Amino acid sequence: RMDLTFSQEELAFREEVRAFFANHYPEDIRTKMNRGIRLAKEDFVRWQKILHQHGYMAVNWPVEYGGTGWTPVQKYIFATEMAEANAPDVVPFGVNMVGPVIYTFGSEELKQRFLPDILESNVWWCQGYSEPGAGSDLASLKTLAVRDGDDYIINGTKTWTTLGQHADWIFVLARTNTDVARRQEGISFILCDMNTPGISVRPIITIEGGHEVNEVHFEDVRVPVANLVGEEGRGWTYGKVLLQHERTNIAGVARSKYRLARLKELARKAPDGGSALIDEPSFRAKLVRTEVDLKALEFTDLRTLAAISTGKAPGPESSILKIKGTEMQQQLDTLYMEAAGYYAMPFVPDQFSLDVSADDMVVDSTEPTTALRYFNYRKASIYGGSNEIQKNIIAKHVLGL
Amino acid sequence: RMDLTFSQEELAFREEVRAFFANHYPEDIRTKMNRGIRLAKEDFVRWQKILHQHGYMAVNWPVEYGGTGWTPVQKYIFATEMAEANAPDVVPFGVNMVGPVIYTFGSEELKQRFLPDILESNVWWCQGYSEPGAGSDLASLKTLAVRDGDDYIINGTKTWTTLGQHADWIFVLARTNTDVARRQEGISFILCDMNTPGISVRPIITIEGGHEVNEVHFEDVRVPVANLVGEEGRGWTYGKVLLQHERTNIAGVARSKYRLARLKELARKAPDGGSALIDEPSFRAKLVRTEVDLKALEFTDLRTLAAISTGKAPGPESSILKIKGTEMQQQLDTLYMEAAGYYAMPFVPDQFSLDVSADDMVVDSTEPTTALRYFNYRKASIYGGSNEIQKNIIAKHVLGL
Amino acid sequence: MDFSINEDQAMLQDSVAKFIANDYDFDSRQASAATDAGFSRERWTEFAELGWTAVPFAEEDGGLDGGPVELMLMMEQFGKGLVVEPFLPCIVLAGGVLKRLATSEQKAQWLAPLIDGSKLGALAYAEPQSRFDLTNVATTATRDGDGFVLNGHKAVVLNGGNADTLIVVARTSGDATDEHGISLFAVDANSGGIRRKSYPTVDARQAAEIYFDNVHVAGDQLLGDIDNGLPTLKAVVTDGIIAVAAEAVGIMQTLNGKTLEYTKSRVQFGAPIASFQALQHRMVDMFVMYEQTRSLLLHAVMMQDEDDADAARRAVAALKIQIGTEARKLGEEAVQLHGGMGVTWELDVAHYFKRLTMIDTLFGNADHHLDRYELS
Amino acid sequence: MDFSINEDQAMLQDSVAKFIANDYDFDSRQASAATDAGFSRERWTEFAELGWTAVPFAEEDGGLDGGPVELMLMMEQFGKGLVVEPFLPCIVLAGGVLKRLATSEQKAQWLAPLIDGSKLGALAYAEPQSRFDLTNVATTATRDGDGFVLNGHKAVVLNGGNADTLIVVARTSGDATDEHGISLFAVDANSGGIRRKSYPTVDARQAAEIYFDNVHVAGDQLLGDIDNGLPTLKAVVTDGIIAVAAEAVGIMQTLNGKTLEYTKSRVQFGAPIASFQALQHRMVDMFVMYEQTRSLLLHAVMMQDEDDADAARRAVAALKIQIGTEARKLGEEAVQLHGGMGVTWELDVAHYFKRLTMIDTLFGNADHHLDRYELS
Repeated sequence: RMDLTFSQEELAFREEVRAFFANHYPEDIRTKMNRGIRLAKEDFVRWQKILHQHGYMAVNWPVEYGGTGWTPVQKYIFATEMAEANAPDVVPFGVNMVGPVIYTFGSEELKQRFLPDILESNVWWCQGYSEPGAGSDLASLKTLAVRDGDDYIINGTKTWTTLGQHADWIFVLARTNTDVARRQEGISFILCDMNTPGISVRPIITIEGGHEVNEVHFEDVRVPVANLVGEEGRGWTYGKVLLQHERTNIAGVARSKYRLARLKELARKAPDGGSALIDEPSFRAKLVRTEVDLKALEFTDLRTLAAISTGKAPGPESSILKIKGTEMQQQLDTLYMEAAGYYAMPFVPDQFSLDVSADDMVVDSTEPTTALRYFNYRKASIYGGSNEIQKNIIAKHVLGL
Repeated sequence: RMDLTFSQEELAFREEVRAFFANHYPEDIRTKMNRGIRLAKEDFVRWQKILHQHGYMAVNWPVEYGGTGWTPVQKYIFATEMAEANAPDVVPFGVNMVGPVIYTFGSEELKQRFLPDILESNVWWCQGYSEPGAGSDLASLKTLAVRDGDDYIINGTKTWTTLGQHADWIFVLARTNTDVARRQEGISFILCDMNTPGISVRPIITIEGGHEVNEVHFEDVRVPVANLVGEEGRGWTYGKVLLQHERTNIAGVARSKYRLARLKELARKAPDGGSALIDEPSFRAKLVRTEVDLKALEFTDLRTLAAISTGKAPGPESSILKIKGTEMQQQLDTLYMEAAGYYAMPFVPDQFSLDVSADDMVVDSTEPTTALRYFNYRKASIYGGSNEIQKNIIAKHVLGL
Repeated sequence: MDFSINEDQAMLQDSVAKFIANDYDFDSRQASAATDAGFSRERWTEFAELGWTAVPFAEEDGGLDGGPVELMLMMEQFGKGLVVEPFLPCIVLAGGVLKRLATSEQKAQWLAPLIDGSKLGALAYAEPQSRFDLTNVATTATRDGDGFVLNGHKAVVLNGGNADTLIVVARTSGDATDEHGISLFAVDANSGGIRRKSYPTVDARQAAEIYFDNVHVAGDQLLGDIDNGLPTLKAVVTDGIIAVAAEAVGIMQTLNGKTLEYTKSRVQFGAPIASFQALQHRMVDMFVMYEQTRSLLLHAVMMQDEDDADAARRAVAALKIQIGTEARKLGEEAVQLHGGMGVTWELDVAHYFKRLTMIDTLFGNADHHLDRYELS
Repeated sequence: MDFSINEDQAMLQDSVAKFIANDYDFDSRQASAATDAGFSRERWTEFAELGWTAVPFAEEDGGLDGGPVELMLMMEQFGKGLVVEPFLPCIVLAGGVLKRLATSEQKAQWLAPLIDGSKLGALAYAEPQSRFDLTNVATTATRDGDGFVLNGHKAVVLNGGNADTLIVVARTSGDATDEHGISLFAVDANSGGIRRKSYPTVDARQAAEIYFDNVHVAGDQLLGDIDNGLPTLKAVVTDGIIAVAAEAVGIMQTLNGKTLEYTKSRVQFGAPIASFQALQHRMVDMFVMYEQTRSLLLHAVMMQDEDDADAARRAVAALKIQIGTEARKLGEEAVQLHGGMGVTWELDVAHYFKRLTMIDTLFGNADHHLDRYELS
């Protein structure tokens, strides 16, 4: 029967997870997160190793490979508690992207060679599927991998490679066969050491001035054929599986709920000698509308979850979660920016680094780089298949247009 | 130099027009308009004859045919004063549609035969260009006019014929040649007496339950070739001119300003024991937004006007006026409906007819059939080339897409 | 956490769905709507025989112990069929008050006839000046010996012209907008001093203006405690909101289906208009609006069984805000995409649209609930 | 009624437009923005030599008698060039106060150097707690012999770090939000007791937090009547709104042009994305937003010369509401239609978008003006 309550087991699990975040989430990383300071590579690695020690690293992996084997509800609870603790997400490229492809399609040898280091965060992975000019049209990729003895020789350029500047390895979608009927054919999934000669990484500075993404150039890069995952030419199929895993928790409801709660606190607080933002009718109306939309999204997310629990695969409906999830993030970014008033303007991305004295700080707001975040997250409705592409998917696969 | 003020001549003209509406607008028609009572044919005719007596009937006609020869600014002033007086618009099919086609393309004989009766409102015209299934794709029309001696024999169906139930004559766009390269060719513009055997009129009841539009059927209708306007096969060109004249004052700014002013009065009035709607933040915000949008539309309209005054023809930009003008009307209809609260619900279109005793009235609101008007005017974004078509026009002819 | 319905609920949903699909065609619906009553009495008797009118009531009152879920399941189907029979005013509203406040004697007298369909009911709460404010009650009930005398004017009372039994909200003490001092009475609609002006509504329901001129009622017609009627009235209005929201969700789904069907068949400029991407993306938006609204409906329904009263109240307000904005927008889009046909009386789409639009007005429109929303 | 500009105005517009098109390329703009000052001093000297810095001032003050129309024409071009030089803070704001209140001696001392470009100015009005409320002034100016002592913190002062001359809004009497008791002072930015933290803004301007700690100013640094500075401050802010709105309109036109250009050249799935109807209709919406915003700009500008003060105030508020909603929406659409490229630092579109967005914040955002709009 319809029922919102958690089972006893689920409640116990929630307590366990809560206790974990209360006791094992490092104070210094928490401070950085709360003050909006960009995390260093070392922060991510340290945090992920802690997650791994407690078996929380590979949320979506099957138990046999060291995953949690959690139910969808458990994953939902974990994501919620993680957001409530404002703890950083794991870097997805290893554990959520290449990992599942390796354990699903890779040989025993590849599994043993790569999975443990992913679990233990010993190796930092980055993605190599997007290409300049390809945009949402992934199948148009041009990077070539030409067989030469026991090697592939890779030439081409990958882009939007997030945190590629830290990466030890990259997974590359490359053409091993150009003589194909459909563009989706002849693509292979190849693993590549970033230290291989011929690979160069060029930073891409994004709209808000940060360095998060990169362009990765391949010039006659020799990669052993042993690094091919699965069969040659089936890379497109593997890539789709990978993108589906990218979809886990795509709605980002838990984080948005956390941010909305903080925004309401902020709006209720009146500065000395000023008035509280929540008393401004238009802003208040936006808060209400946002709370309503977020509640709707949460339940659409839960309904998908329930469908998955009962064995149904997440269909193209999950495009709704991408569209609405990113709209919600962007709506919150907008409201934070508006709430900051004139203090949305200072361009001081680094003033919140831990070693800046309070005296040198421009703003003592708790949400520092608000406008920067707003600008940066305009990307959310563009990446991972733009929201226009998502609408095309729904039109075609749900509405039969 | 940039300047919003009227010239002395224009101010004098405004006084003259104001005086006309104050002194010659019949009290009984004014009452019907203010109480939202549908006007009878006789009301329209009487009012139009009064307009004609004062030379105000053919606002857009050249002087030689009995028109006003007014400047665009004079037309703007006249439209504003007419709206302020809440006086009914003239029925456009004769004076604004077929009239201009006749004096532009018709023979001397046709001019003398038809123009005077249009000016004097002796003959009631209706339109015959839309066809069932054609929708915004006018060129797809199927009505046939086959030459037979000195007659055409017309077969086909016309639809959305507004007030056709009152009409004495109809102007018909019909195919006189089916063997053409482009669908726009082979169409002729023919005038037809509604009493001709073979013509039948079927009422179309619209969403709100009113009878305003009709379907007109032609079954072997014999029309003398003498009733052909201009050349055979050039009807499409004539029709476009006609539709352009339909465009005059398409933004309907003056009426919308009048309605917004009344709506604000309404919202400021608190019922006995109740509270004023303007104190509701969300409704107030909508009023502000509407006032802003209407002001923007008014100036976009004035800028087009200024362009015309300086000799430029009204370009595809006028599609903006159609889109925004109808959106504005519909926005006002929505707010009136919302302002009425529960009293938007009674379906009592005739309770305001003059002979209903106050005691039998359900509502004593001043804006009676609010929801009905809202429902009826959903048509505004559909007729005259749907707003989607208008966007296609702008995309193609303004943005070059 | 479970979103599935149980077997009984599935059976109920199924039986109503089948009835709507097979026995409730649009033409006979239009015929029923065109009668003075605005609905078909035979249909109503069928509803009672099928036990539907008994669903929301306790077993000991001859009901089937249905809750918010059952209400949602039925109303959603009624929405799809655009049902004009007075389930909302008679069963959800009038019945909703009686089941909460009436003594067993009062239930026998007033509620039983509503359940078995022999009599019709209505809830008279709104007044010309009250707009959507439930506490704004100018109609008075003044003590008169053991009984009361009613005076006042009730506005747009749904099913008010058809009702045999009126549940009347009246002020027994306090000022015009006090929360305290509101009482509920069961009144025979044909009592002396009652004058009714009944009329159809734009969405093919029936309503009435009801004037009370020194209407005498006995003491045992008072329902529940004197002066303390507001909490019950609010609870009943909550049921009402869930009911019309579920109806709206049924209508949204129907309109989306009909719009898809129409745009796929409608050819303009040599192609079905469903092939135009601009329209495709708008239909996708309509689909998303529908899914999001359904989510808020489920949320509001499920929160009724949780024990967080504030959250439950917010959930219902959120739902009504959504209905008054997204559902209405969806209706306008459905009509727009149907072109000229969408604004003709002949096409059912126009009537789905009208009902969907007027649902915003019932029990307070979106603005009303947004301006009063209690942010968590 | 006349929408055309006169010959002098056409010449001014033309000269600025030519300069932007030929001599103000994006790369050197970026280079100027990357300096500590955030703009090019040489450019600024050119502006002065070309007479642009003199436009808004009276002839007897060495100006060119320009009004709102001239301001609009220049700022629109500055928007198209994304000009970073401090015309707004230095000429429109600081200069705007001085031209209205300063005596001829004060003008000689404070205004002349701004006009000839030898010195830079800024207007320090906002404070950390004031948000957009001009009457909320906590900074105090207390009598001290013939002079005053300033204490307080001014927030996000545009060009505050570069300024030689600060026009400071301070409270000489009354409570924190009284309309009366606000006074304006001309202050040397290097006076003892002034501490400045300057920083770039996200839209490539320069601003500063300015702290006044017992800053002594002479009696002749008071501008206009004591306690009566608010009306002038409001008048200057009106100029400021017209200025940034015109800048925004220039940016909107540029973004529309660049978006059209990009979508026509950008090929996806084998076709230029400009051929996708869904995107076409969105670009049409962008075009309409631009036209409607331009209309409200013209309206606000032209109302400044009419003698209906209320209507003029409404016109400016309406314009700022439009900028904060439609212009921002247009910016988001332009970026979205540029896809990934639109969110890179490399592409100018990103920088037009950032400026367009931050203009909403200046002088009160859309919500601020909507909540305070005085309905006619």
